[in-house]
Amino acid sequence: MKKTMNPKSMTESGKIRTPFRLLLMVLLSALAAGLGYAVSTLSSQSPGSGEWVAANLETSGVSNPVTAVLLNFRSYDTLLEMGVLLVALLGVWSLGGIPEQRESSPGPVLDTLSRLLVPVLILVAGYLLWVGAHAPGGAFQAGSVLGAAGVLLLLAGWRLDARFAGLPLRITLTTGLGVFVVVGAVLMLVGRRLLEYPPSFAGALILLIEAAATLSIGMTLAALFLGSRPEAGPDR
Amino acid sequence: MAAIPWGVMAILLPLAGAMACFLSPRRASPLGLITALGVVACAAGLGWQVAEQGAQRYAIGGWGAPLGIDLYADGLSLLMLMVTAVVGLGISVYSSGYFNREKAVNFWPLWMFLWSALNALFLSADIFNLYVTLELLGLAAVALVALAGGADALTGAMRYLLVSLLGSLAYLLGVALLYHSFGCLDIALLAERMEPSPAVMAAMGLMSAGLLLKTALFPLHFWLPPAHASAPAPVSALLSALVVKASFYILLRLWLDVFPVTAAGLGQLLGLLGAAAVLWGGLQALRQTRLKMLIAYSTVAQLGYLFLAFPLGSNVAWQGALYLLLSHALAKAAMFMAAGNILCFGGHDRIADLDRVAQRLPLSLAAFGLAGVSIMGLPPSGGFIAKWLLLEAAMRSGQWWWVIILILGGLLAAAYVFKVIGYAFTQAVMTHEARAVPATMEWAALVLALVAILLGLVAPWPLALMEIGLPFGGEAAG
Amino acid sequence: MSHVFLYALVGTGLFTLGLYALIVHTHLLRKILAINVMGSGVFLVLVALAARARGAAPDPVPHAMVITGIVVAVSATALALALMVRVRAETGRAELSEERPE
Amino acid sequence: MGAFYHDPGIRAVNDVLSVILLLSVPGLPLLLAFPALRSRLSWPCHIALLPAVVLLAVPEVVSIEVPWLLLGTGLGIDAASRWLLAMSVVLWAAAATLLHAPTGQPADDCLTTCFLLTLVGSLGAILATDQVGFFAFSTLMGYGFYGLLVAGGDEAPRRAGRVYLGILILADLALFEALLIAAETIEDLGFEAVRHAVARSPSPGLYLSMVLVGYALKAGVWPLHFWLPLAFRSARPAVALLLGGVPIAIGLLGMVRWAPVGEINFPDIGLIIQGLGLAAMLYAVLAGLERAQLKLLPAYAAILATGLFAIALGTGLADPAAWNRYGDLAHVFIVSLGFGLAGLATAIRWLEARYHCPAMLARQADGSNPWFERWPGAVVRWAARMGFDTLPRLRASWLAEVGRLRQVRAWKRMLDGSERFLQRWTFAITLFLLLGMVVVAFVGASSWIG
Amino acid sequence: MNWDGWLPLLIVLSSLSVGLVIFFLPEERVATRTTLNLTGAVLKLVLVGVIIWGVVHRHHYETRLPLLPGLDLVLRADAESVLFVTLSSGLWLVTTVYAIGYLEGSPHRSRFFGFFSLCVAATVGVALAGNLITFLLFYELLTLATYPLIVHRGTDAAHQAGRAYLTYTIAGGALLLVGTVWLYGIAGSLEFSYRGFVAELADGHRAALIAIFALLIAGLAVKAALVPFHSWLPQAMVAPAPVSALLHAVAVVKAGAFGIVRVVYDVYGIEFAAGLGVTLPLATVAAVTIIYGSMRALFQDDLKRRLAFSTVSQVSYIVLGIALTGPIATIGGLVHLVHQGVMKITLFFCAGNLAETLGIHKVSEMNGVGRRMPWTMAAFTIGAFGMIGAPPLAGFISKWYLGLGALDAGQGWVIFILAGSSLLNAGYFLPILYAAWFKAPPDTWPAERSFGRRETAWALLAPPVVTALLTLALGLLASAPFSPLQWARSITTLEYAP
Repeated sequence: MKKTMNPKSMTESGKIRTPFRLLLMVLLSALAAGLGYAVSTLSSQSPGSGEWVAANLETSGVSNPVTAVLLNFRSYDTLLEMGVLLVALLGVWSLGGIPEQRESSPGPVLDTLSRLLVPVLILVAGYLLWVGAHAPGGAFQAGSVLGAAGVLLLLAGWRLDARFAGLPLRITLTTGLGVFVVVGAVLMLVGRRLLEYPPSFAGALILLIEAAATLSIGMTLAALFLGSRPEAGPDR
Repeated sequence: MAAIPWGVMAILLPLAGAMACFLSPRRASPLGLITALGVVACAAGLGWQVAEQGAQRYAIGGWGAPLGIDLYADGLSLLMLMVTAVVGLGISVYSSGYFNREKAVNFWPLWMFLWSALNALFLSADIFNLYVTLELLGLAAVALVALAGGADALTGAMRYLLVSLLGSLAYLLGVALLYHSFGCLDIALLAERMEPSPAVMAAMGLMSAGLLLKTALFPLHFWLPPAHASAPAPVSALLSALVVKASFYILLRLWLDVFPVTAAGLGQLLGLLGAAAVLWGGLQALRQTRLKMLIAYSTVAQLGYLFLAFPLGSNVAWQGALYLLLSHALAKAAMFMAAGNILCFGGHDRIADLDRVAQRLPLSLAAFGLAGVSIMGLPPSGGFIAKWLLLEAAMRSGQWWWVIILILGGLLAAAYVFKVIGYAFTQAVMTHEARAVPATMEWAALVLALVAILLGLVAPWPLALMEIGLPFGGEAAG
Repeated sequence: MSHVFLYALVGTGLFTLGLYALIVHTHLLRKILAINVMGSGVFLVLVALAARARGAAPDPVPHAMVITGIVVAVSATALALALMVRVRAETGRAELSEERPE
Repeated sequence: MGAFYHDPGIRAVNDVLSVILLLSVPGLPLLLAFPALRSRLSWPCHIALLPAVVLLAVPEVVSIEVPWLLLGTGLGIDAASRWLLAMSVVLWAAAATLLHAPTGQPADDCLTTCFLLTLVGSLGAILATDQVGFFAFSTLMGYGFYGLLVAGGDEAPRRAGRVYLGILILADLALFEALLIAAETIEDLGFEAVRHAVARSPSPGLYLSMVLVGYALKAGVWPLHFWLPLAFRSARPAVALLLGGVPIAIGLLGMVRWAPVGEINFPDIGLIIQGLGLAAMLYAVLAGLERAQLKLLPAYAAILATGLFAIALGTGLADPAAWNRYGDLAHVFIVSLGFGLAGLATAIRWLEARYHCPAMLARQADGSNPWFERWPGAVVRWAARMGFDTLPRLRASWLAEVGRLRQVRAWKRMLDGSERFLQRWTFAITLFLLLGMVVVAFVGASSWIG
Repeated sequence: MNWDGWLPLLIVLSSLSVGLVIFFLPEERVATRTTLNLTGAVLKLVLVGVIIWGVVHRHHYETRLPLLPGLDLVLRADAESVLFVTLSSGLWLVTTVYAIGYLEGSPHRSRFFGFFSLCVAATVGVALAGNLITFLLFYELLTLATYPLIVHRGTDAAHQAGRAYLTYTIAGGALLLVGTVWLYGIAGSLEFSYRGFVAELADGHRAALIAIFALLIAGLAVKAALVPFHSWLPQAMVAPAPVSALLHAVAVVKAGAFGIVRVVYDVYGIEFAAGLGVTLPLATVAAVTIIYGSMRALFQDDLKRRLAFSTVSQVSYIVLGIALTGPIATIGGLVHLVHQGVMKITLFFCAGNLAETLGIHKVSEMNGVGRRMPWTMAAFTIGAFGMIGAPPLAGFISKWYLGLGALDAGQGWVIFILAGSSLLNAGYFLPILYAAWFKAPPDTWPAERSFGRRETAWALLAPPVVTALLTLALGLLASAPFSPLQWARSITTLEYAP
């Protein structure tokens, strides 16, 4: 079957006629009004589960309620979410070689800046990870900062050494999810439920998971930025 | 609570498998197959558990509903899990022969993630957790579609991704509204606290629309045929068989449990769209010149049937829709696999030239034919049982117009299935070198098709399983 | 009406605005951005409404949800952008063609 | 479920021999009709007659019931049928001899089979003691005789055969109806019983007319005689010999046995039949003189004789008492008619062999078919037009309409277009649906809250 | 469940399993395939014999498997099913022998015989079905199993015929399905029982019951080839001769007719149906079909096409017999179910022989063929006369009871239909016989194959001769015990008992 590219339809698709836009606006305004009305009718007394969280905060192992929710009460969400990250990376990698953008040589400024900033960013990430237990912060924030460091390095032209681009990189990428799953499974093996931390170990386990997650998130974000599977040495 | 949490294992095992495949790309295929067997065992274990002890609830982290996330397994989720296991095993076996080494490296981890997401989705009792699983599922599915490469597949995947994200966001906004209305995310709790309000209605509209978009209900089906037709065969199979069903499953759960709406209007609207899907999908399928497009449009039509249960709303109707879902999953997977074999063997899937290929792949053609029987809803097949239940429900409720739709849909299905089958009986000369198709690929398709047929003979058991935990609220529902 | 609701309304507004952009624009990058805008709107609704109760500490659960949501959105955006680049490489333009493959 | 236990298999027969004998009279020729079974025999047609001869030699009246045969039938021989049987045996033996004379052609297998089947039919009909049996055998006789007429012949006998066949079918239809009426009236289909029962039934007219028309057709009674001249003109000697003794005789016998003559009083019908008989005789004389063909003489003699018979029958209908007194003479009449016609036919053959008669050639050459051959053709042609032309043409025009609909590309374009529209306005449609959902939900909510 | 409970299922499985095994046989394993086929056929016949014996001795044979909650898959041997099952398994044996001879050396035999066996399994299922849903199940299975046989040759004509067949039968099946579901919705049961089970629903559901009757009958009429649903049948004659035999005599058309028997007698009950006023329209349709089919047959030059139209006409005799309310007509209809099968299969065998041996497909090519193939044509002659209804052949018995039944039911007009049909039958069969026997054969046949001393292959010759003798025997021995006529009589006593 021959495949025809109809230029007319292309131009048509590029431009949308004004009446249609107007109609669209009217409809969308209606939708916005409807949604707004729906939102505004919510009772101003929050029926949320805040008090539940507060009541169980002590046994959660951390004092920051958001972290408690993320990594204890609803840690299962977070587990799956680590999976989402990994899947996105797998997806990007499976797309094959993305045509390499024109290599712009990083100017001296960027080079210097990155040398300066990356250690700082790593430090900040470590801090955020630590502080997440009782104040705003945590694995995602730390991971993002770490990822930013990676992006900076990549922008500066740094590439992962081929020796580490194979299995070591993959291990790092899976660490977050892996530790999560292993912790859950071990807890199940010792007779508890999935991710049911013993209260005494809760803090430590959360920190362990968070640390692993931070590392993985950072690496994943940087790898996502790179866009294609790094050239690896011959696999084992 | 039973000693072995089979349900949790059904989620964790494929996750672990995915990581193992990712870490050891050379052994991806055997690792994947082992995982698949394990997941099937988990599903069987959960089935045994549920059948023995009734519906299961599992509080992750030990926190329980308002605070933590619960897993919930009743007849409905169990059946979804089981059909996923069967189709998943088939797809795994098929894929071990289908992909070359290079593609297999990418395929297996993604497929394992997708399987895990499916299992998690079917077991989840938390609407936000459902959102996460939905995203995991969607991203994995998009990545798998793109695996085929080429303009068609990539465009299809892109469209699919955008649609999937839009649907998820609509759903998430609905989740936000529901949470802020009732302060909980658990389905059972929501059902308890449910009170109608504009916010609930908006949430209902948003969530339904988002999920319908993902389920590809007419007229939101536009993304499905290109994506499903251009994907690699096993991916097409799992998309059509399982992935679109996942969002339908959520819709069903919400509809049955959360939204206590007996509002006939919305049900009729869904039914109407379903009817339109049945006819439109059938007509379009009939018009296609490529086999995989035909099968993809057939999926559009078959999905329409599922929505005919909404206006009927009776227990029998839900059972029928669910049964259709099960048998369609098996049959459509078999169909796409058979099409994949043909494509693999002959290098093309133009229907008009099938006579060059068809006779040389009798097993695949048999698989296609048997699956077609179920799609058409002819006895003895799961499709027939489903159609019977739906017809019965329609007759009982006096809404005879759905009967016409069901019958017309069946006729259209027969027309497009036999459009293909007809070529099995002429033998034209091969114009080019054929590629041998591994026996595993042919048998995987055939076995799935046979299971779809078998569903028509063992109906009482799945129907009895369906009743565990009364997901449809018993006979008086609706 | 408290300011919280104002934020929430802005959130719904962003959602619809994103939808408008998603419909109107044909370039994939804009569509991806539109999706992101929509996502932001949803997150805003979630977070804003979490602080409805006067005087009490904001509900932490929506915050956790938003964090999860953001990670998901980031992942999806990354995949979408990579896909867009590939589409452009294959078809020569970063648009969805309406041509159906025959 | 137990109905068939009560049915006796073969009921106790007092005389096993008579069973074998009676059954073998039609049975042996029937077996010999299979070419394979007679291939070793040199005189099969004569051998086939042997049981009949033996039966004639047995002096007493024998009859058997054969409940498992057909719908339960019977065979038997009494004084009247003994004469008929004797006549038949003689005629058949003569015909068999004639048939056997020019032997040597292997193609005559077909002829011999037809001969034997006709033999089965005629002997069986004579022996039959009930209507079903008689009907079955006489039908067999009819079709067999058609074969005899046509086999190995050229165009002339074929035309005769065609006409005879048409007559035969019509006659069988009429008789079948009569049979049904009889069966409706009474369970036992023995001749006597039916005559009694029909005579007492409220409307015997239909039955009577069916019987009369049916057998008149078979026997060639005027005005239903058209096949007779054709047959006599073209039949081979052996067949011409049989014409009087077989189809005509069986036809007349059927009338005697089936019609409730002597039981009912139908002066009007009787009068009509008498009139017809008279007319037949007149016609036979006139036509015989007019055509003046030697070969057709037996035909007109037959028409004359059957006319006479019709007069007798009409008298019987008008005056039952007379029939009861003299009715037995009918059998004698039939027997003598059979012999007479056979003799006449043989004599004429003999004469023809001596003297050439050019008149008949001239007659045949004019080629104009008589009307009775023309109109069946016309009917068939008309039916052909009805069935063959009109209906398919109607269908064809209808199909053309559908085809035109199918040809219109608009359908295709519409389908394509809408699908493309859906793809193009991907997200806009989503919005519409979303709005629809929300609106419907709102409406639902307001009605629900209110 | 004891042995009695499994016997009906075994009968179905005896050909189903054979079919499934044959699918996987390599093409060249001729001997194995032949053995399997014949074993299956003989085994089935033996089992049917056991069932006949058992039914006579009042054994209760019923296989009951759950299909849906409240609905079972029921296979039961009652009087009607035994009649049909005996017919189809008896004729199947003959047809199998014939098919083995007919297809010798042609490609795709494993596929052919596989579907062939499935087809018979489905037919036997139709016969033994103890409720409407089981009937429906096997009825649709029959559709599916027959399609590959029709398109077996893979030519354009075959495809067209296959499409026509599917279009009609699938649509018909859909109607049947709707009717069945509707009935189930109203009655809550679908079990066949003597004198029907819907009579007590008459109050309030009268209109619905009439509509359901129309739906069911329309669905069945497609396979029974009633006008106006008949046109697939003449098209389907492009299939190989054994398939035609199967379509016309053993399976498909018969399944439709048998279904009508079931609906009228065992779902509605004949008296109730007559009370609803639905039998007269059915009889009218049957009458129209009888005449129309014969009219069309009159003008076909293609021999098999002529036979096909003849089937259209003849099968409606069965329907007519059913629709005429009265025990005698019922006997006629039921007995014609068997008789028509035996006669028509003879004719198709003969037509197949002519095509296979001499390459004759058209009536106009049949001049003098009786000389060349006397046995075949003798069988054909017997079959044709049987169709015309000449005594003492099987067709006469059917016509006799139909006519008598019509008079008995006070429907005198039927007599004229029968007469007209006989006339037309004679009109289209006798010219064939005339040409075959009395016309001079041509110098060469269209495509002659030599079989040595015999006129054709043994496996091709024996089946028509056997069925021709059967035609004769069914007429001559109609009143003998165990004859179809007696069986039909006993069914009738069950259906009309006070």
